[in-house]
Amino acid sequence: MLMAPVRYVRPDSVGDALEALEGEDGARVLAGGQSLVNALKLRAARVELLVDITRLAELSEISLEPDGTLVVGAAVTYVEVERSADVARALPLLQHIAAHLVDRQVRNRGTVGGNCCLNDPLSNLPPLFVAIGARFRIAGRDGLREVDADDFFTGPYQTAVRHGELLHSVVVPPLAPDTGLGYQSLQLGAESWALARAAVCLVGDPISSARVVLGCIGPRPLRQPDAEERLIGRRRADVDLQEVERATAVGIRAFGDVHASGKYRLAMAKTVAGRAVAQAIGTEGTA
Amino acid sequence: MKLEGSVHSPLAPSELWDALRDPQRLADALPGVRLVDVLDVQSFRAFIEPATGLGVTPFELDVRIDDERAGEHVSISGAGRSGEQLVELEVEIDLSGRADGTAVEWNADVRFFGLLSSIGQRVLPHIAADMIESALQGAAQAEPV
Amino acid sequence: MNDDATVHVVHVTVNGEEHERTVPARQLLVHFLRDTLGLRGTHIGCDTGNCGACTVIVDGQAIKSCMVLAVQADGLEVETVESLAPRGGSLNPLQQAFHEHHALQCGYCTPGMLMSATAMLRDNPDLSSMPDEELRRSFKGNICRCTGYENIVVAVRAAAGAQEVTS
Amino acid sequence: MTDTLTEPGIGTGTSWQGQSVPRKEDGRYLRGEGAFVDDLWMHRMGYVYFLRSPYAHARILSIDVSKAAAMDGVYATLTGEEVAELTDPYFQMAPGAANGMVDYCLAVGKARFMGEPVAAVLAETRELARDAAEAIEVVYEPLPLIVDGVATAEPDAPVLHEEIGTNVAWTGLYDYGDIDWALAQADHVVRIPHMYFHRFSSTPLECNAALVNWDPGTDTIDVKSNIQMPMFASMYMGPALRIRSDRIRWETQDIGGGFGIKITTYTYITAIALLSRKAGRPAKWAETRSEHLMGSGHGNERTFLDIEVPVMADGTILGFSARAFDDAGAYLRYEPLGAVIWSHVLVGCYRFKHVRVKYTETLTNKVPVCPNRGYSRLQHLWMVERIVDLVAHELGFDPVELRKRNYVQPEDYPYEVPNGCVYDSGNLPLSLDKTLALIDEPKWRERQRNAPPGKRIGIGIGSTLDSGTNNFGQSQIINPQLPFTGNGEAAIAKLGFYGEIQISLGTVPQGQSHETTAAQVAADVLGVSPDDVDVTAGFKSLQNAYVGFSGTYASQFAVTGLNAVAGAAEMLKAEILKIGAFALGAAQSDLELSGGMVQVVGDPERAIPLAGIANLALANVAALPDEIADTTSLTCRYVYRPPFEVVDTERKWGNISLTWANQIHACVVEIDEATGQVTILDYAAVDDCGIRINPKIIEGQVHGAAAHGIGGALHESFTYDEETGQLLNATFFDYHAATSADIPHLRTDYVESPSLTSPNGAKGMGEGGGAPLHAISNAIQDALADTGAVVTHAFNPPERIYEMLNADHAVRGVEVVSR
Repeated sequence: MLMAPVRYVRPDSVGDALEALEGEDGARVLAGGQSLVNALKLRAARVELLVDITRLAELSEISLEPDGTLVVGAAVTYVEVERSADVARALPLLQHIAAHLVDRQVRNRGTVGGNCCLNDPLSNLPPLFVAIGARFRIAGRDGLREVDADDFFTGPYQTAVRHGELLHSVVVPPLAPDTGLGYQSLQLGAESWALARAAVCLVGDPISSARVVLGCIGPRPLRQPDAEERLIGRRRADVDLQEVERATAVGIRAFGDVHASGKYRLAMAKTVAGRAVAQAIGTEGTA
Repeated sequence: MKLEGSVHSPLAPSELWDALRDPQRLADALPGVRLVDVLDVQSFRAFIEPATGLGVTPFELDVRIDDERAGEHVSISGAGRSGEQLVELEVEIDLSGRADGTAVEWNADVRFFGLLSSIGQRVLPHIAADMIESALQGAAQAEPV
Repeated sequence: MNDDATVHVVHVTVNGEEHERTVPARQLLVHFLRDTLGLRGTHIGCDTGNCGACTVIVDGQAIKSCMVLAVQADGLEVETVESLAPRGGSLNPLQQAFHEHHALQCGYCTPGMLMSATAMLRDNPDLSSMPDEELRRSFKGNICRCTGYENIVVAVRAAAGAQEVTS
Repeated sequence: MTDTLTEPGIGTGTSWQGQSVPRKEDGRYLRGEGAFVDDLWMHRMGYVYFLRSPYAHARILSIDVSKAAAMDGVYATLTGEEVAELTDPYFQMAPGAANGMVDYCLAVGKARFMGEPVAAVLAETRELARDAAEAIEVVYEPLPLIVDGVATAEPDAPVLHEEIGTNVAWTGLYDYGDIDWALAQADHVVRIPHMYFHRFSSTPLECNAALVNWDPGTDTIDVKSNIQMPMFASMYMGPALRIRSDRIRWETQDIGGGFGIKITTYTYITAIALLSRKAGRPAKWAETRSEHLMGSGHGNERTFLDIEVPVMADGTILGFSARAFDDAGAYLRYEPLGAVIWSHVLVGCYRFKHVRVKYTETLTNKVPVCPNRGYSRLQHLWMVERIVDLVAHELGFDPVELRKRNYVQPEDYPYEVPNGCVYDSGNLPLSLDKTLALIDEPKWRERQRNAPPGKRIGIGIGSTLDSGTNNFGQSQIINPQLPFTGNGEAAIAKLGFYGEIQISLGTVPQGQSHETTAAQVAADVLGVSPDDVDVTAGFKSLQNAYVGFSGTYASQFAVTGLNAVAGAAEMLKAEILKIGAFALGAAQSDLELSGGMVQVVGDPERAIPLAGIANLALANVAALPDEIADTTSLTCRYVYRPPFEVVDTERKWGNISLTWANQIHACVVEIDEATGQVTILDYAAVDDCGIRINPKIIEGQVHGAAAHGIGGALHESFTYDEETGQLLNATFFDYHAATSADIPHLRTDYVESPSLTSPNGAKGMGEGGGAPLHAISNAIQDALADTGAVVTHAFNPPERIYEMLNADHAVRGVEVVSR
């Protein structure tokens, strides 16, 4: 409950923020703080310098470009996503997830960037962004660079953001009109964090591209190529959900925790994947 | 928690065996290593600060390199402390020669004590496995890291 | 901000009153309110941001003051439970509804519950169209161990009804 | 300060008791002006932080506090070594070898559970105290550990307390009627080899806290804390600190929930007192949530083995035999009292005549157990309800009919149970009918038959008892040498200078509305409104009345507290009338008290206000004749003593509780077959706790107890890692306290069977007997009826139900042998 001594700065620009981050090994970004501050209170981690980015307008914008690309600033909160007309138009599923995440108090402070950069196995957004092929715009000394979601999430609490860099925004490509999305979680109690999660994105009928992504059981969101193969080329009505489930979570070493064993988590990964595919196919209506 | 993994080394088994038994070399390969104090031919104390998005979790680690079968097997045991948190680990390493070097199979038992064992129960297996793997990977390179 | 950045001067408006204080960077907003300003109405019930006993309203939004640094409240408006009724004056409709419907027992979660409800009612003045399940979900961030939440839901609905009458 | 706008209409003429009078306590809580312990502050005060053992079982080879002590702003440190010199081990209630257990306020020589305090620091700020604690270097030698409450009784198990030599803390045989005869007679014997009730806790939202000042001048210890049983703590702390127990001065004010969990904090308060004396400063401790989960009270964890149930063809259940292992954790801090308290409800709601339980209390490397809401009884009641439910399922009886056949019938009361307890009143069949009506059971049976694909629906009943006002003579069944019998509570009724009515009690409310209900009782006796009565609740050694075991625990306030208030108010009334008779020149029998006046019946003009009475007794006393002045003080202390006798320790027989409230719950669950997740579709609870003094407050207790049980049944459990002894639910992130999204709408109704043994007809209630745990287990059993699965765990997370759905059930958890 009581943090170790720490230093804090609140830069006025992305440039100043980068400079502060660059200058210190132990510098970390403070966004909503809904996970970082807890980690510091429990002294599970130490930070020398907190660089607060919550008031940088440049990181708090949501924009929908003419070609339908949705750009969400890293410091945008879940409530801002929930109330954004642009998100409602471009990616209603993201709006739904943001509106049911944890509780109202956390949604008022927690940020899209924080959720992604934390990349805890329970983080809600990483599996979604990998499924829809989002790109991550990272600010560094020499400007912005983009990284595909597939390469952005590297391990627990680790992403492609290097020391001295800062996640600037998440770029969601325009979804083809015949895109089907699915996002299903098995939660520990109503609206609590998840024991299993799957995000699915299908395009076309017959299905021309398919992404099935599992959260919760790996060090990062895990694509399921075997399952995807059983979708590509199939008419949506002919998809065999049992077959897709059997091809999901194969060969993964899942670790258990106090709430569920690794064995159960693997079984549930298949179940939520099946449900997410069914949702994406439309048998349950796209979110 | 029981962990395992494998690493490839360009070195021949006997060379790799010597490399892994060298306290300085092994310590230098630890992720986030800051200070190394080689105590004797078999053990060292290291102060490491492995970094994650949440900050660093500084550990003071005492490591011993135990029984060895020349060119085949190395055992490493360690105990560490970070504030009120403790960790104990034993790593068994098996070397088998390959045309292009040596295949390194490792398995480990890692135990955390204190609040960390509860708050980290979903991520520590991955983080610990990554750290062991990157340390062995580092120590197993042709030129020490 | 001075150079060593472990200490900061902050200007925070709390319940309409301006405060200028020097705070350590590591001080949490909840401790700033309780220990530095002596506003003991905001409580602490956990150390992982789950229980909501520390809920206050910052710039119109209900937040958990145990997960925000005091320095982050610099320049902002904070409302705590002490602002809901004038000292010695009568309770506001929400507090009166909690009183009439026995929506509190030990009183420890009550300040946080009231601030959550206050923010929620500002966003949703008319709860008649909000289903029970959604109303219960809006309190998921405020744990209570005495009431089983039943009378809290009844009281908040009553307050919404009452609010219409008075406002 | 109260905002109770009690309309004049309510209460005039009728009694205040029975009215849902709005609470007097609410004003300060709603304004954020409560005085909880962490809100209190003293000049020169330091903050305490406990350094805790990361190991579940380890020898402490050395503790070096030098770095910590040298830090600027650190006032004092404390280690086990110092504690062993400065204090004596705590008094132990257990008989035999376990009586020799050595227990101090810090670990001495050995840490026996993960989270046990091994050292403490007093420093200028909260953060500094923690920084300093981290600078303390402890060298541990880890030892083999055991977290299995049954295996720990085996001879080869690692011993926690060498001075005892075994991990068996207490064992006893409870044997009534003739179970062997019954098993031989039975048409069927239902055998259940194993059932397990898990460890969970009410986790009050306010953690433990204390502000302790050892005043050197008077060598007294002033303790402002949220402990529920101050006098019980004095009994332990006086001898331990080698100080007169009356030099420990307790004061409790507002408490953020207790539920029994705040009874065993005397160990922490002892350590804080030592720090205060050492530093010459007040010392404040506010426990964090993770410290609370790792270091304070967990509920009892009980394993039942070899259960055998003789049943006649017509469904009459003759009784049962079982072995019980109760895991008390690393130290006995209120235990082994739990080893007898379960027997208040030996046969639950049923007319079983033949019962045998071989009870063993064991020690493991886990947090010491303490009374958690429903203490020791909800585990037993859950087992009894599971037995009845399984008999119905296995032998094809309708669960409702089977219960009604075996329930104690309304005409049986007062009903003596085989171990000498006397159930005072109730109407169980009526309560059951009402709760089934509340959920509309026929509607749900219909929906059960037509459950959507992949979903199963189950209906479960949970019938349970709330034994209230325990007879401390029960402790002699545990250890005949213990000098404790009976129970009681004290109250003082006073008139203030201007005739203000003041009530003070020795009880320690943590949300149970004592100020309001006590005011209702006093108002009825003294003919005023509750608004006119000030009740100083909370224990105050120097000011309030109290008796040996004053406090608030074990559902007894409605009986002991309110009868004490009534007694004190009646004494005050008598004195007022005596003075009034003199003042008005009338006979006492012609006088009445109404509207704050003493007046002649039928001639309200001839009256004197209470202020006048007070003036005569307090400030104008020479005007009173000697025989009145000598016999009146307007300060009346009354002790209510329930009619208990000494207990027969040989036969473990006697009336060890005074009243039995009952609650019948009904629950409808839906199970998602693909995941095992349970959702509650409907929930009802019917409460019968005798005369209802404040119906709204009683309903609030029923809601709270229901949420407590629902959380325990589906969400809340403490689990230790078998290998490392680490508690894996050490924060509210992993200990999922039930939220408002987890608890369904609670339908409630009531039955009012007045108590025959409590003067005011009310019964202690509010612990709830864990009814939801029974109802939910039974509902899950009902939903899985066709699978052969048997619910043998009280905690049913999704994985367990998924396993039950997918197991082959070759070896089922129940076996029936029929003649």
